[in-house]
Amino acid sequence: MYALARRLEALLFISSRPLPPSEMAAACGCAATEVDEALAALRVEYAAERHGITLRDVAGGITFAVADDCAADVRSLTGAERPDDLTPALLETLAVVAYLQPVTRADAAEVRGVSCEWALSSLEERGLVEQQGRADTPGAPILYGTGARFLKLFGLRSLQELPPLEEFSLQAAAVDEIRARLFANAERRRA
Amino acid sequence: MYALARRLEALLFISSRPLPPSEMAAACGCAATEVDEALAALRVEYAAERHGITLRDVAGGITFAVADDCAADVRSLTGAERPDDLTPALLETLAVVAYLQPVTRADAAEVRGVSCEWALSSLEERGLVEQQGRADTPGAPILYGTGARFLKLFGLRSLQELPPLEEFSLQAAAVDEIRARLFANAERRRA
Amino acid sequence: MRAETTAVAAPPVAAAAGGPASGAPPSWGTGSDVGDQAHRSFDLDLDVFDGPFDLLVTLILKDEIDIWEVRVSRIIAEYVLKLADSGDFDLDATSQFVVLIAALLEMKSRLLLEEDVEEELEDLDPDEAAERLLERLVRYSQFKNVAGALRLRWDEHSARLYRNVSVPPALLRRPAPAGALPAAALPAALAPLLREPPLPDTSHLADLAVSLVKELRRLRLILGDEGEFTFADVAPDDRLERAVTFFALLELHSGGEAVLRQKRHLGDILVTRIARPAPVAAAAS
Repeated sequence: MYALARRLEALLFISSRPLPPSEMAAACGCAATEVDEALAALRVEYAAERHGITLRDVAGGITFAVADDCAADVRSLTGAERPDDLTPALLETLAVVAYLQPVTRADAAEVRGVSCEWALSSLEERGLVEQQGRADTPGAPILYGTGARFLKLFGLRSLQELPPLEEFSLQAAAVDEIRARLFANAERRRA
Repeated sequence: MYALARRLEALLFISSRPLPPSEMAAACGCAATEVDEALAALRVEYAAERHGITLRDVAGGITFAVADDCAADVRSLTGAERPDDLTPALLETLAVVAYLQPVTRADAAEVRGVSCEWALSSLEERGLVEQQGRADTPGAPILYGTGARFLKLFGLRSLQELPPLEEFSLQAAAVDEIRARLFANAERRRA
Repeated sequence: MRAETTAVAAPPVAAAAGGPASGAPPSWGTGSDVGDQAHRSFDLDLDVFDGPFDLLVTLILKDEIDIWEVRVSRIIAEYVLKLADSGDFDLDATSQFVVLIAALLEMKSRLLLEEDVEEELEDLDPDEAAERLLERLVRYSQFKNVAGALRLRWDEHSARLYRNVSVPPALLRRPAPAGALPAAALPAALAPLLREPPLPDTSHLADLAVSLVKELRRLRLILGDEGEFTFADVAPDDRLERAVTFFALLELHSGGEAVLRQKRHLGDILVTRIARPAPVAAAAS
């Protein structure tokens, strides 16, 4: 590539935010038209599938981003925890959220009898639990539920496919009954 | 570029530290030899002056860096300053730590003939020297060594890349001259 | 020592000695680059040396100096004379001179061989002292030369720009392997919470076979018959019942019916009846 294109490439590489062409022109001390030309050359170089990174136009400027088909590798490099590596405490919390959703942190803690703060944030980090708005109760606590990633991990097409709690002859749909049962038991354990 | 080279390119782009090839192989789920081949292709692509960024082997891995002739533009964009210069006293102390590590403050002082307290704490502040535990000797003095930042700032792949200390010995003629003068003085004192 | 010795410009070891041996890789350059400092009297750039060995090597290579015979007072006198002659007071140069003198004094006071601080220099064989000093200077010079080589690398590499941008959150999550976990694991995890907790076990509360009143009655009978007994004699096997027995003993003690004695810590307790004065006698007195 020619000199100015290389210089812009360096700017885009190092910048932590999208760069407007005007800023690049200022940094390189050249005219806007020259920057536009050099950017065109860069776009040719980084056209789809030529590199592992691509140029993206986002609000406010241009930025390098990981090519979509390389994202999975990056995730397995940077991802801290495997989503399918769940401790019993995490699985229990996930089950509570899955069957009772939407559920507040306090609900989960009450049902399990222990604080669920760490478990919920860990599940959220793994993308298995998501914030789904706030409850219409005092303090407006955050409501948690499961999303698409949860369904994929457990091989479910929808929440309707959650296995029934057979042992208790409860259908997944009978959320209210499960909820009532869980809270009654929690009450009794506390007594 | 072919698929694996593109995937490694994405990994190298996203990582904030030099990546050892073994980590890249693990992230991509492929063999070390495949990674080596793909890296060779990447090195051809990013050979000098082809791009605004180049591949560098530092601190135990591979990483992208801005090409030297594009650094000025980047600095004018980001306002990043060059690191403060190192005085001879700091360089000398750093040389002692780099070669003799792990080394105590007293060890360094013995080699240089002056207290190294200030120099060591200044090097530590700059991240060039790190505390690496304590010596198993009376008083349990702190042991100092160099870390990844030292390698990165001096462009070294590893400590093994430091040339043998012997290569820096005074030439025989100089040693002879010093010896002759010292002994002449000794002679005079005896007289 | 000659007066000129004070005119130290501190040429670096590498420059004075011809740099490191020619075996070093080219990228490592040739030692210190500070040798080009002009040799000007008292114009001492303190950045180029930082201590006795540095200074010493410089002095030795530059002049015939005998550190043991340096008369610091004379150097100072020379300097003051020079200052008076020039009629120009340079604060920087003077403060550097003071530091230089301090380094010289430190050098002398340490006798250059700090492992033998106790040993008076006069007691040391001059040849031996010279040999040991030589060893240390040679060793020091290696690191001085390394510092010069590091300087070249620093100039080349330290300013290099690496990317340091945090990873977008979307790229922080590992891919979720489809169907990696069985859905049945979910109800299994929830089941323990859905089971009714068992009623609390209160059976231990009904185990008490003895009452304090009954035990007191039993002990009073024994006390009346025997006049004296030990705790071991009367105590039942059951832990709880033994506690009741012990409590009854305390009751006897506090009621003035018996005296409890224990000869040693954790030893057996001897219980002795107190002869109760007849109520009639008490009334008569």
